[in-house]
Amino acid sequence: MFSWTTFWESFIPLLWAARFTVLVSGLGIVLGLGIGALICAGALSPWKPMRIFAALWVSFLRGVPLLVQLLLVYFLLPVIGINVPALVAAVGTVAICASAYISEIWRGAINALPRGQTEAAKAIGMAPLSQWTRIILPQAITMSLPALINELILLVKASSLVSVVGILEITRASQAQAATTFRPLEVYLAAACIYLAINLCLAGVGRWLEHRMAV
Amino acid sequence: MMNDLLAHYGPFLLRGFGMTVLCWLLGTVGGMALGLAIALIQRYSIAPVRWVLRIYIEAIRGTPFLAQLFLLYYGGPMFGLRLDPIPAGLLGLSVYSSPYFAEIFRSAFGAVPIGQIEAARAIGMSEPSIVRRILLPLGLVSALPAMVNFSIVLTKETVILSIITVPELMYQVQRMSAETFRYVEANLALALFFWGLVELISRLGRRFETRITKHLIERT
Amino acid sequence: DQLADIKAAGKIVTATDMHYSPFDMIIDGTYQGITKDIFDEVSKELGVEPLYQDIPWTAELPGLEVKKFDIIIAPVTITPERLERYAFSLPIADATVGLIRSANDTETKAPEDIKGKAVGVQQGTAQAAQLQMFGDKIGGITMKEYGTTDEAYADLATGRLQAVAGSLPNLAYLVKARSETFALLEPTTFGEPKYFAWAMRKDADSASFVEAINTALLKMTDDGRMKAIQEKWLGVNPVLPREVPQD
Amino acid sequence: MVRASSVEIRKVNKFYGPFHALKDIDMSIAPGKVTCLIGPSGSGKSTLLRCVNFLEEYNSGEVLIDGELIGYETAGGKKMSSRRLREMRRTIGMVFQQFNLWPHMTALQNVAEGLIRVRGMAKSEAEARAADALEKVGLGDRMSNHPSRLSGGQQQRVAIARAIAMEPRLMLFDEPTSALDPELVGEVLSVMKALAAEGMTMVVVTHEMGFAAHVADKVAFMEQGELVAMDEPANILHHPEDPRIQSFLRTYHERNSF
Amino acid sequence: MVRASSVEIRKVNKFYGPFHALKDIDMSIAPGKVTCLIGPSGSGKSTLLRCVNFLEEYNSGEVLIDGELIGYETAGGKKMSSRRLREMRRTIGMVFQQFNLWPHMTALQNVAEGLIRVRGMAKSEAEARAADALEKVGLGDRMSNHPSRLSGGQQQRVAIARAIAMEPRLMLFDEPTSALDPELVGEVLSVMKALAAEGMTMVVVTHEMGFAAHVADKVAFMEQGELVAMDEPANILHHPEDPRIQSFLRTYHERNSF
Ligand SMILES: Nc1ncnc2c1ncn2[C@@H]1O[C@H](COP(=O)(O)OP(=O)(O)OP(=O)(O)O)[C@@H](O)[C@H]1O
Ligand SMILES: Nc1ncnc2c1ncn2[C@@H]1O[C@H](COP(=O)(O)OP(=O)(O)OP(=O)(O)O)[C@@H](O)[C@H]1O
Ligand SMILES: [Mg+2]
Ligand SMILES: [Mg+2]
Repeated sequence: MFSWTTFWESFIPLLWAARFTVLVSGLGIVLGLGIGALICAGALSPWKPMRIFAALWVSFLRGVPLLVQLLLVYFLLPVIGINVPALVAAVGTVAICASAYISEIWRGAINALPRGQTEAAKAIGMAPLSQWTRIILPQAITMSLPALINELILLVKASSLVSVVGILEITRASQAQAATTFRPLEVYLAAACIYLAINLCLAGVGRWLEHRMAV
Repeated sequence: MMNDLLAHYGPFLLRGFGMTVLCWLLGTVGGMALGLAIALIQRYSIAPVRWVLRIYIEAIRGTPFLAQLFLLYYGGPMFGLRLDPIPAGLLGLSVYSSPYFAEIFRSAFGAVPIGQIEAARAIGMSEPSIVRRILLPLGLVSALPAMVNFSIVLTKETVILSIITVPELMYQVQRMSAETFRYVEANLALALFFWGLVELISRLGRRFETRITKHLIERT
Repeated sequence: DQLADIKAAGKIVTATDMHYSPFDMIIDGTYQGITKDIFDEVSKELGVEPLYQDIPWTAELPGLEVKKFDIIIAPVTITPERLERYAFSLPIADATVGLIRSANDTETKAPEDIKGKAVGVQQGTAQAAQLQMFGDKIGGITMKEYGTTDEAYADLATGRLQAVAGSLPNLAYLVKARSETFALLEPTTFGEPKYFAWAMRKDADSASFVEAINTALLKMTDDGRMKAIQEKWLGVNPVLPREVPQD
Repeated sequence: MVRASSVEIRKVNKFYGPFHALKDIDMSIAPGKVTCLIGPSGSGKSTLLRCVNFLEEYNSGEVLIDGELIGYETAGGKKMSSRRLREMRRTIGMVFQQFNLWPHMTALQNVAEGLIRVRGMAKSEAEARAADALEKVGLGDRMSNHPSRLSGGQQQRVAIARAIAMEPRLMLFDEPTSALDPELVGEVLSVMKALAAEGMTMVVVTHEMGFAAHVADKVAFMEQGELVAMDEPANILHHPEDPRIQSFLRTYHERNSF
Repeated sequence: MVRASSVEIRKVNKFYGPFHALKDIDMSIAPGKVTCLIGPSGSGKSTLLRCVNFLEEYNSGEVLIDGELIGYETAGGKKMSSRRLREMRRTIGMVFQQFNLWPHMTALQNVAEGLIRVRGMAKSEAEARAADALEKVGLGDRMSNHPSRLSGGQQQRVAIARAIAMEPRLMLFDEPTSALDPELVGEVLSVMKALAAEGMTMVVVTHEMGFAAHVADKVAFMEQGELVAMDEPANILHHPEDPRIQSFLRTYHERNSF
């Protein structure tokens, strides 16, 4: 019934495709964290236009499926004369989409921070940038690490959607593999194993950080 | 042309949307309940149990929903587990989302100042009461945006249920675009329905959030 | 003019969903299959280099319209509705509907035996329509529609289905690959003959390009190259119409 | 009138990692008595108080409430069931140095919560009781404020009201008057004295020698995790023998005279 | 020697919703002077202090630091730029009633942080400075503890060290000694006195009359959002005219004598 040969043989093409999963989601995570922090700062800023911008950002990017966003970037931008290479489109879209979710997670954690924490920083005349990097984010990140890792793991998995712009990552490769072997169960199981390996690394980093940052 | 399309596929799309909302709702509620149970057991139980739950969390969280659902629905019968599409879909969604919710709850509990829990312990409050009256309401402040986030992600994961022939929105949309090649209209409908649902969820989330944070503006 | 542009660039940009055996497959990391073999030859005729891209089906038609690619070489069954919107090449393969059953199922032998049974099919396809008509004719079946044929095959293996309908080439390839699990019903086809072809843009700019592709295909049929390819992958050489069928 | 609890502390040691925070503490407190813990910052007063209701696990020794060991089933043995611990804690009240009010509840709800959940009172009855307790500490007009909308002293009084509303038989106060102005301290003290008279044992960490002198039956002086002396207030505050206590008090007098 | 700042408060009003927390406060503090704010709980002392560095927005009136309006560009006008506000705050130190230490940093880092980020010092220099400040408040041996591993009094001293290390020209203390034992209060006071001598203006909310008597140049008594009187300590503490102050002090004396 279950074909172990297919299962094991699937690893070669899938691991090869995993390069792109790691590349797209890795770059997407790094950029997404940065943009997410900016959007979060915007959402909490005292300046109303900034808050509205952040709210629209989050609402649009969470409202429209990543797949549609990718299609828009890759297929609609050319219509108005902007042609982006597939890999750039993939990384950019994934990062921007992730930033919306990440900023919301941080906003929640920051809401739970006692107000006195920033007041103490303000009272000594600390600049907003320092307040963010030294007081707010370190505490918010520690507090929200599990939720953040959740999001990053989702991101790794969501990166499978970039196959629509022609990037052969794990999920796409496994579909192709399933179609030639006609053994989707075995192939998807192998794909799941590779995803699991990548995500275990992320979870491990998360655990380690949690441990380190605990006081 | 457009009218014909609407007349013919409109009811299917609506029914599909209804199924999507239903699956999302039940899946989310199931996942939250399971996740809360996991987070609480982790908090209050002995190390071996915690390890087992840890493995469960990482295994489910680390693998794609597509693969899990495939395994459950098409692989299940190999092990004597034969489910109909909708029960399989709901079970799949709940199990898939549970580790995410568990982690969100865990981080929420961690954000509650220990002093507030000690104050409750000191008067002899039972742990269930502490969870209900102190841990959850206070933890929710930091967890709510993350929970709304993930619920929104889940709306989109429901489209995967189409692979096990649950007649949800994606299933109907695929059918419409395959039959008519009107993929623009079909996908527009898909996007609009989802945006509507997501807007609704985030609005409700925001409203609930302002309610629970209103009184927390702390003074020194 | 599209054809002139292609010739000037020296390459032709294609899109296909590389998981539909035996037409489009990735084996050991390289793209292979009927489509590729035919298109390699067509490109030679046009004197340009083919550029093959693996694009999921959802993105193929939108991409074609915004000119991300010149042609979709994924096998598309020709139907009247589709003809309204896209230009099709001459048929490249037989797409007539066939049925498979589980290998150890001794009850379902001929297509007529599926009466009252659960039969799977890929949703929205020409084959689904054929199955529906056939089912009505023989007195009703329980038709279950799947997103892709893969899932229908998987469900046949679990026993939830008693048969799966699909295009004959695909079914034949499947049965060859997993003969211990699946078997074809005899006679192998029923319903009206259907064909696979390639889709292109339907505008004046593309007309000469469509023409050029068709000329190349006809030439290949005539000089036996088409036959060789069909026999290599399918073991048979179906007779393909020499003009685009309109129904 | 309720029965007050006795507290018996025997050779209690507490370590934070390598740091020896409590060193062989021996102390015995008779029912209905008021004991004040005084001593320099960091000497272990809060830690000792927290060991009494087992919020802090002591590493060796015994703490007995009414003759019953708290926290462990037998001295040095395994921990007691959480149900039993909870039952024991129901008779022990505590006011924290940092108040630890629940920020999502109003002052009234903060006080009523324990009555409802722990004492099983009906909501209306609990709220009436809570309102009473808040009146007593002078917060009748701020009952519906959330803690974030209260001044430091008001928060501290809510914390006190929360503890006394539970009518414990043993009350642990960790600097209950640090944020209070002199007038209020007077009021709060009279509330506490009344409680003592009704039969409540009290252990109070305080820096207010005046309070110790007026209310305490015994004063215990701690330093660097050790119990230096424990005696009648007069003996500790007026004729201390230990030079450490003498110097501690000298600065106090200097500061408070004017 | 740095130049101390002057503070000028003119007709300041503050509302929390309908609640009138500060009523037409007028107060002027000369450079280098120490002013103590005393008064019952909830009278608006913390609120006033927070208006001085504009952590709390006052609704009307003016607060001038060294003659310069803080918070607004013109009285009743629009808010000043946050850059300018920040610059003004750099010369103002504050010690909070609830300490507000940063829990993710050690004691040393808590103190050094401002020196590095705001004063732009090199890390090593800032840490040396921070260590000095912590030594001064008697915490030389606890520098690498995180706040959660410090006793209440120790936390308060870190907060004080954090403020004094910045060498502000105006220092705002909100009950800086509430969690300190008598001996430490003495030490901290001597640190503060030295600062005052070096040229620092101080505004101190306190419940310690002894401190007010010994250190203050002026004592201000507040009640229900009003400034009842502001005068030399002797006039307020020994011969108060206002009956409210008299009753306030009476209870204080009763309590602290022993
Ligand atoms: N955010 C708020 N909303 C409503 N009322 C408030 C708010 N903050 C403070 N108050 C009220 O304003 C009054 C003044 O508070 P403030 O903190 O200035 O008092 P205080 O003099 O410092 O008292 P304490 O000595 O107890 O610290 C109090 O009665 C308090 O309840
Ligand atoms: N979690 C901890 N880890 C390490 N050391 C700790 C921890 N908690 C407290 N300490 C140390 O234990 C000692 C005793 O602390 P405790 O809080 O009992 O002091 P205290 O007598 O209440 O002082 P204060 O009057 O300042 O509140 C202090 O020196 C403190 O630094
Ligand atoms: Mg203490
Ligand atoms: Mg105050």
